[in-house]
Amino acid sequence: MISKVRRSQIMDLLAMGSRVDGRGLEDLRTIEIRCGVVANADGSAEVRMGKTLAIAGVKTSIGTPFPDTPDMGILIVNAEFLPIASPTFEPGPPDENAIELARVIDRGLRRSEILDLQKLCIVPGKAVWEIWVDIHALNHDGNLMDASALASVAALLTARIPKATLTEDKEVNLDKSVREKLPIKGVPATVTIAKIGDKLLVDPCLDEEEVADAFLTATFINDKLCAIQKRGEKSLTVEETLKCLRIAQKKARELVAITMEGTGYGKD
Amino acid sequence: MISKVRRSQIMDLLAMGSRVDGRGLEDLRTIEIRCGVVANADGSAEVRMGKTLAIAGVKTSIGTPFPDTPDMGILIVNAEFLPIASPTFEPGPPDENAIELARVIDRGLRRSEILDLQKLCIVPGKAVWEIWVDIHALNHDGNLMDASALASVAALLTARIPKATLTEDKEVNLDKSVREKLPIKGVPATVTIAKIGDKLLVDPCLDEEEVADAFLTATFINDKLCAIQKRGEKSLTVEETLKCLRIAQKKARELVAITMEGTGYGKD
Amino acid sequence: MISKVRRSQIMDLLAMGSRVDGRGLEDLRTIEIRCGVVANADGSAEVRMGKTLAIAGVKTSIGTPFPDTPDMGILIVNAEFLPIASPTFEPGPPDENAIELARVIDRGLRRSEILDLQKLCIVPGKAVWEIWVDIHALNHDGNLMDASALASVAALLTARIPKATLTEDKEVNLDKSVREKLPIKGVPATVTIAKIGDKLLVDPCLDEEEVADAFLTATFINDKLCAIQKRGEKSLTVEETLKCLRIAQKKARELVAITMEGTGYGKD
Amino acid sequence: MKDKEATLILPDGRRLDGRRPGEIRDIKIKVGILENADGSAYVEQGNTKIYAAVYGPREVHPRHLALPNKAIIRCRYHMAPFSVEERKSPAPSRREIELSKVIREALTPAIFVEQFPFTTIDVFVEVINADGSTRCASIIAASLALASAGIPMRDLVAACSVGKINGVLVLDVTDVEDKYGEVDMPFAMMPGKGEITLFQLDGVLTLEEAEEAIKMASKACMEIYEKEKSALKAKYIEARKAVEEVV
Amino acid sequence: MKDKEATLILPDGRRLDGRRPGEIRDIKIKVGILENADGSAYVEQGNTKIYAAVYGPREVHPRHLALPNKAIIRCRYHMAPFSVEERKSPAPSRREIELSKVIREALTPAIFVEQFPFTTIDVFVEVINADGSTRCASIIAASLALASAGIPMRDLVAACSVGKINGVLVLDVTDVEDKYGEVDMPFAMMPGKGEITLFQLDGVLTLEEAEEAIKMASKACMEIYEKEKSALKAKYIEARKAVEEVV
Amino acid sequence: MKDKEATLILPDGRRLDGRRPGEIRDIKIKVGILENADGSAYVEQGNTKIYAAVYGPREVHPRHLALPNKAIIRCRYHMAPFSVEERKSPAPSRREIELSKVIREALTPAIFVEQFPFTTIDVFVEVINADGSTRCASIIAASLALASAGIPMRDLVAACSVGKINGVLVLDVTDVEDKYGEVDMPFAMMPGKGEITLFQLDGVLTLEEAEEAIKMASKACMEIYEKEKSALKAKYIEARKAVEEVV
Repeated sequence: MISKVRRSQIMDLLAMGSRVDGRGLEDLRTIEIRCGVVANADGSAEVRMGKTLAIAGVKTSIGTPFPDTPDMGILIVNAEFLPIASPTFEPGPPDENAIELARVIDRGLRRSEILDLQKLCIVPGKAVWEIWVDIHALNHDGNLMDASALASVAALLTARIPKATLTEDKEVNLDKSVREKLPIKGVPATVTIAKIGDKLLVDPCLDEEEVADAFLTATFINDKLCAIQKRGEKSLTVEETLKCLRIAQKKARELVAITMEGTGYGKD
Repeated sequence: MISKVRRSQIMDLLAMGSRVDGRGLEDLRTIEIRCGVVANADGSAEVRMGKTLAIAGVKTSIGTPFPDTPDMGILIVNAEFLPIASPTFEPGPPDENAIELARVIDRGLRRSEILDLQKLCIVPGKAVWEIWVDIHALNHDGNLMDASALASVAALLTARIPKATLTEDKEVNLDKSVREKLPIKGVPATVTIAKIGDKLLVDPCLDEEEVADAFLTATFINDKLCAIQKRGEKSLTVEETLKCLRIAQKKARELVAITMEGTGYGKD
Repeated sequence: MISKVRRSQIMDLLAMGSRVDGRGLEDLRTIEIRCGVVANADGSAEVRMGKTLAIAGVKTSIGTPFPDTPDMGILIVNAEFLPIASPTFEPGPPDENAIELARVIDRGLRRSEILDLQKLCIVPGKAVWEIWVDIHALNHDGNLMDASALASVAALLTARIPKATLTEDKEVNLDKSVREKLPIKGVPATVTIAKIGDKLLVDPCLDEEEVADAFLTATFINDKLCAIQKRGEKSLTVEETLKCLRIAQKKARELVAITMEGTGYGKD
Repeated sequence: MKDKEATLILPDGRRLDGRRPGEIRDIKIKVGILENADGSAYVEQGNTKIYAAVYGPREVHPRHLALPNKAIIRCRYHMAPFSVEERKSPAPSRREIELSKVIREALTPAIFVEQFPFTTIDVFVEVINADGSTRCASIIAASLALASAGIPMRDLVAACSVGKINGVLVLDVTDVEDKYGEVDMPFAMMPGKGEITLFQLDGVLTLEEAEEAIKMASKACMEIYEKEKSALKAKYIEARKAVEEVV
Repeated sequence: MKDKEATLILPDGRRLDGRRPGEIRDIKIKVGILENADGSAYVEQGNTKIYAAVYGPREVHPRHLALPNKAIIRCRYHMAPFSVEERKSPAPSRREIELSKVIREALTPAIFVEQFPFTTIDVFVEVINADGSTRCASIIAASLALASAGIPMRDLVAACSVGKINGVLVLDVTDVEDKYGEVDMPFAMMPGKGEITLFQLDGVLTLEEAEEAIKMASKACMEIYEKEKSALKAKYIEARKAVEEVV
Repeated sequence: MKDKEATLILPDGRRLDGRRPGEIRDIKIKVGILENADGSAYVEQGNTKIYAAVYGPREVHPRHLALPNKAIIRCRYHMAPFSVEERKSPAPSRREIELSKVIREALTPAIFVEQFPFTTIDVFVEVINADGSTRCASIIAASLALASAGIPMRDLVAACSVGKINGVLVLDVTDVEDKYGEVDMPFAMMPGKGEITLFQLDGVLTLEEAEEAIKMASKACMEIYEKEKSALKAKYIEARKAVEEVV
C-alpha cells in the first residue's frame, strides 16, 4: 500500500500537470527492447519500460486444430506474475490480474491478426502450429500490461520456427536447420491510460497505479481499435472514455515505431 | 448454526407430533417441477421442494466405453453445492457432502436401471453415449438430496438426444435434427427420513436437518429398494431403520406419481 | 519438535560414542523384510528398520515410451508420507521431503541399472513396460530414506509380471497365467549417514534426525557410487564428506547381503 | 472467425431472431427468488438465463482480507456445466475468472462501500443457460440483487453489449452473432450518472464506430434501467402487499 | 454388472472361496503395531489388509475448526496405489472421500466426544490390499485403534457387508462377489447397544430381503465383536506382561 | 542415456564448445538489476541464464511458520516455460520442488539466520534459459542476491557441477553433456570456509573418482568465488559513484 505522503505528492504534482517521475501526462517512459535473449525459445524479447521488466518467449509445436477451426493454427497466451517481480506477488497459479492481462493481450494479438493463423495450418483438421506466448514478469513498476504486450509482439515479430514439410505418408517433418519467420500480418500496439481524479495519464508507474481510479487499455492495429479493457474500481465518463481512446491512438502510433525500430521488423 | 430458541421450538413441536412449518411427520413439502428450462441441455429440470431449489441438466456426448463394460453407455453424476445456495457453502471443488449426494443419486439411478445403458452403446468397445447429469443447488432449505434426485430423474425422463448413426466407414454421425428419448426403463424415487430424538420425519427442512440425529435416504424402483445411505453423526436402532424403510417406500410411491405428473412421462 | 532434555541426552551419549538406543555409531537397526505382502501388486515388500515401517508396491502396465528413449521401459517412483506414519505428516500431495526421497531413490534405482530397461521394451516406439514403484510410509521413526529404498529394491527383486507377447496384428497380449521376473541387473543399496556435531552416525532414528546438522545419502551398486544426496541445513567439510562415503560403502555391502537374504534373490 | 461471410442480417435488415439492429431482446426479471440470500434476482434475456445472489455485508473469511475503511466486494461468475453447447467443467475457467473481475469492477463504482468497513459483500452469479451477452445480463441481475439486499447504491448498473455483424452495429448480441460476427463490445454504465463501469472490445472498430457503439449502448442501458426500476418497484409493491395481508 | 450370470455359488452351495453364504472370512487382528500413533490396529480379512491409526485427542489445526462442546472426529480412508488391480492415483478419489465420511459417521456415535472439547481425534485408514468389504474392515481396524488409544467409547463398532450373489444373501463379500454379484450392503453397528452406525445399499432388494440382510449382518457383527474384544484383551495381557517383565 | 557413445570429447581433448575438461564457461554477473527486490543478481553462464532476487528479512505469512529463534529461509527455483527445449508447464514440477529444497539447503549454512527471528528471507530464482548446471548457476545468483540485500553471511556460496563424459571428469556440464554424458555431480561450497553445502550425484563413480571430482569442483568454486567477489565490489563502487554524483 502506498503511503499518504506519497499519495499527496502524486496528487499535488498532477494538479499542476506534472508527474512524480518528471514526465508529462502523455509521455511514455524510456523503452528498451532486447530480442533473442532466450536461446531455447523460437522467439523472445525482454522489454524494459522504466523499471518495469518483462520477458516474453515464443515456443512452437505441432498440434491438432480445434474442431471448429480445422484450418487454423493455435495461439495461446499465458502470463506469470512471479514473486520475484514484486513483494505483493505470490507463488501459485496465475491470479485474476495475470489472467486478465494474458487474455487482454491474447485478444489484442488475435484481433489484430498479427499472425495469419490460416498460414499456420499444415494439414487441415490434423496438424497445425501451436504458438505459445509465455509472459514472465520480472520487475513490476507499473503498466505490466503494455510492457508485456510489447514483449509479446516483439517476440512474435522476431521468432523463427523450423520448416514443416510432409513426408510421403503425410507425417509432419520438422527441418530444424531451416528457420522461417512467422506469417506476420501487422504490428499492433497496446496503450494503457490511467485516470487519476480528472487527469488522464499514459503509461502509469506503480505509484500512479496505486492511486488511480480506473484504467483504459486499448490495442490498435493500423490505427483501428482491436481490443479494449476498462479496469479498476471506479467509473469513467463517456467523455473521458473517448478522450482515452484518442490519446491511446496517438501513443499507439509511437509504440509501433518503437517496436519496428527495436525488432528490425520491416527493414528486411 | 441454529439458535437454541429455534432448536427448542422444533423439539417442543415435535414432542406434540407437529413440525415448524405445520406439516405432519410424514408430509412432503409442496413440489414444483419445471422441465426443459435449459435450452443448451439435452434435458433439464428445475425442482422446488418448499424453498429448496435445485436444477439438474443432462448433457450427452459420444465417448469410449470402459474396458470392462464395452457394450454399455456411461452415466456420470456430478453435484455442485454453490455458494449462491447457502451462506455455509463455499466456492471450490465439491466437498464431502456434495460428493456423497452425487454418489448416492448415482447409485440410485444406476441400480434402478432408469437408463438401459446397453441401448446407449453405439459401437461395442468403441463408441457409446456418455450421459452427464449435473446437479446445481441454487437454494438450500433442507433435503437437497431428494430435490436433486427428483430433478435428475425428471431431466433424464424428458431429455432428447440427437440420433446417432454410423457412416459407411463406421464413424459415428449425429443427426441433431432428430431428437430421441433416452432408453428409460423405470421411474425411481428417493426419500430421506430424518431422525430427531425418537421421531422420524419425512423431507426435513434446513432447521430440522440441523437438529437431526441421523438420516436414512432410500431409493426405490418398482417398490423395491435399490440404494440406501445412512447419514449423520448418531446411530439408528434396527427398529427405527426398518420403520424408515417402510415410510420411505410409501412416500416413494407418492413421489413417483408426482414425477410422472410433472414430467408427463408415461402419458405419450 | 524434540525436547531440550532429549536433545542433551543424545548429545551427551554421542560425546561418549554411544547412541540413545544403545547402538554403535555405525550400527544399523534390526531389519525385517517381508516380501509379497500385497496380493494385488506385481511385487511388494514391507520393511521394518527398528520402528520405521515402509511398504513398497510394484505395479506394471503397458505404456508408450518417451520419444527420446523409444526402446526403453519406463520406471516411475512415487512416495507418500502418510499422516498415519507421524504426527507431523499431513494429508495432501507429497511435500518436498517426500518428493526428494522419491527422486533420490529413483536416481539410485535408475543409475544402478537394477532394471534392464531395454529388456522392458516390447515394441520399440510403441509399447513398453511401465514400472510403478509406490512407496507408502506407515511409521516414521527416522531414516525413511533407507527403509524406502530397501523396500523398493526388495519389491522389484521379487516382482512377477505377466508374459507379454504380440498377436499377429502386433497388438500386445498379456498372459497373466505366466509370471516372469523383472530383468534385474544388480542389487543396489542405499545408506544414510547423519552428522551430529563432529560425529557421523549410520541409520539415524527420528530423535537423532531432529538434532542432526546434515545428512549424506549414498547409493551403491557393485561397490560403486551411483547416487548421492547431501541434505540438511548445515554444511559438511570435505573430510567429513569423504568419510561418509567410505562408511556408506561398507554399510552398503552389509545391506546388499541383508537384501539378498530377505528376498531370496540369487538363490535360485 | 473462420466463417465471416455467415449471413447474420437478412435482406430485410432484420437479424436471425427477427430483431432490428438497435433492438434488445425481451427481458424477464424476477427479484428476490432465492430465499437464503440477502438479495437475489433472476434475469432472462432471450435464452440467456442468470441467477444472481448477494450475501452481505457480512464478516470476511479469511479475516486478513478485511479492510478498515470499506467493504470488500467479491464476485463469482460461474457457468453451469449444462449452460453451454459442450459440457463445461464446473471448475472456474480463465474466462470465468476474468469475467468475475470485470463484473465486480462494473458493480463496485455503484456501491457505497465506505459504509461497511471490515465486511464483505459477496455477489454470486450462476449462468443457467448461455446465449450471448451473459456478462451484461449478469450485471443486470447482480445490480438488482444488490439493490434488493438493501445495499446503499449510487445508482443501479445497466449493461448491454454491442456487436458488429455483416458490417452493421447491433445491440445485445446472441451467441451465434458473437461467434460469427466481427465484434463483441460488452458495456455497462450507471445510467442515472452517465458513467461507464464496464467497457470491453473484442474485434476491430474505427474510433468513429467505437463512439457510435458507445452511443447505442448508452441508449440501450437507459432502456434496461427502466426495466430494472420497474422490477424493483414491482417487488416492493408485492412485498408491501404481503405485509398488508399479514397486518 | 455386464455379466450377472457369473457363477459365484457352486452347486454344493459354497462360494468361490469355499465359504457358506452365512460365513465370514478369517480375520487376523493386531493391535498397537504402529508406534507413532496413539492407537493403531492391523486387520486382515481374507486378502483385504488394512492399517488404521488414531492420533488424538490433540489440538486442532486450523483452529477455527475446533468446537467448544466436543471433539471433532476427522477420518481419512485412503488406498495405496498398489492395493487394487489397476494402479490407483494416490490423490483422494470421490469414492475415498465418501467412504471417509461414512466411516467417520460409523465411528462417531461410539465415541464420548463431549469429553474432549476443542480437540480433534484423527483416524487414518490405509488400505494395503483390497479384496472387497474394505470399508467394513476399516471400521473394525479403526474401532480397535480408537480403543487402544484409550479413547472412552460407548461400545466397539463392528462391521460386515452383506451381498446377494446368484440370488442368495451372503456375508462379507469379496471383490469378485462385489463386481459380479447383485448387491453390496455395507453395515456397521455397536453390537453391545444394538445400534446401527453404517448402512448402505448398492443393488436391488425387497423390503423383506433388506430385513433379512440386516439380521444376517447383525449376527456377523456380534461374531466380529467377540474377535475385537479378544484382540484387545490379548494386547492388554501382552502389555501387562511387558510391564511385569520390566518390573 | 540411450546413446552413450555420443562423442562429447573431440580428438584434441576439447569439449563440443571448445573447453578443456577442467574449464568452466564464461560467467557474466550483474548485481542489483531488479529494483523491487531487496537484493538481486543476474548470472549468465554460457547459455544458462538466471535471475535471482531476495526479499527480506520480512514478516512471515502465514504467521505460524515463523520461528522464535531464527529467520526461516524459503526458496523457489522456477523455470520459465520457454527456458527449455520442450515448453514446460509453469506449475512447479517435482524436479523444481526438489531443486528448490537443495538450493535452499545450499544457501542456509551461509546465512546468520539467528539474527532475524520471526522473519522470512525469501529467495526467488527464475531460469530464463537452461543449458546445463542451472542449480549451480542459481546458487551463484542467489548467493549474490543475498549479499546485495545486505543479509549478514558467513561466506558467499559458490557452485559448480562436475560431469563425466567419454570417461573423463569435466567441470560445469552443459545440457548436451548432461543428457549424453555418464555423470552429473552438482556441488556447492563456502570457499572461504572449505565447507560443502550441496552435493548430489546422478551417475556412476568409484570412490576414488568421487574424491577427484570433489577436488575439481572445489577448485572451480574458488575460481567462481573470485568472480562473485569482483561483481559485488563492482556494484559497490558503482553505487558509491552514483552517490558521489548526487552529492
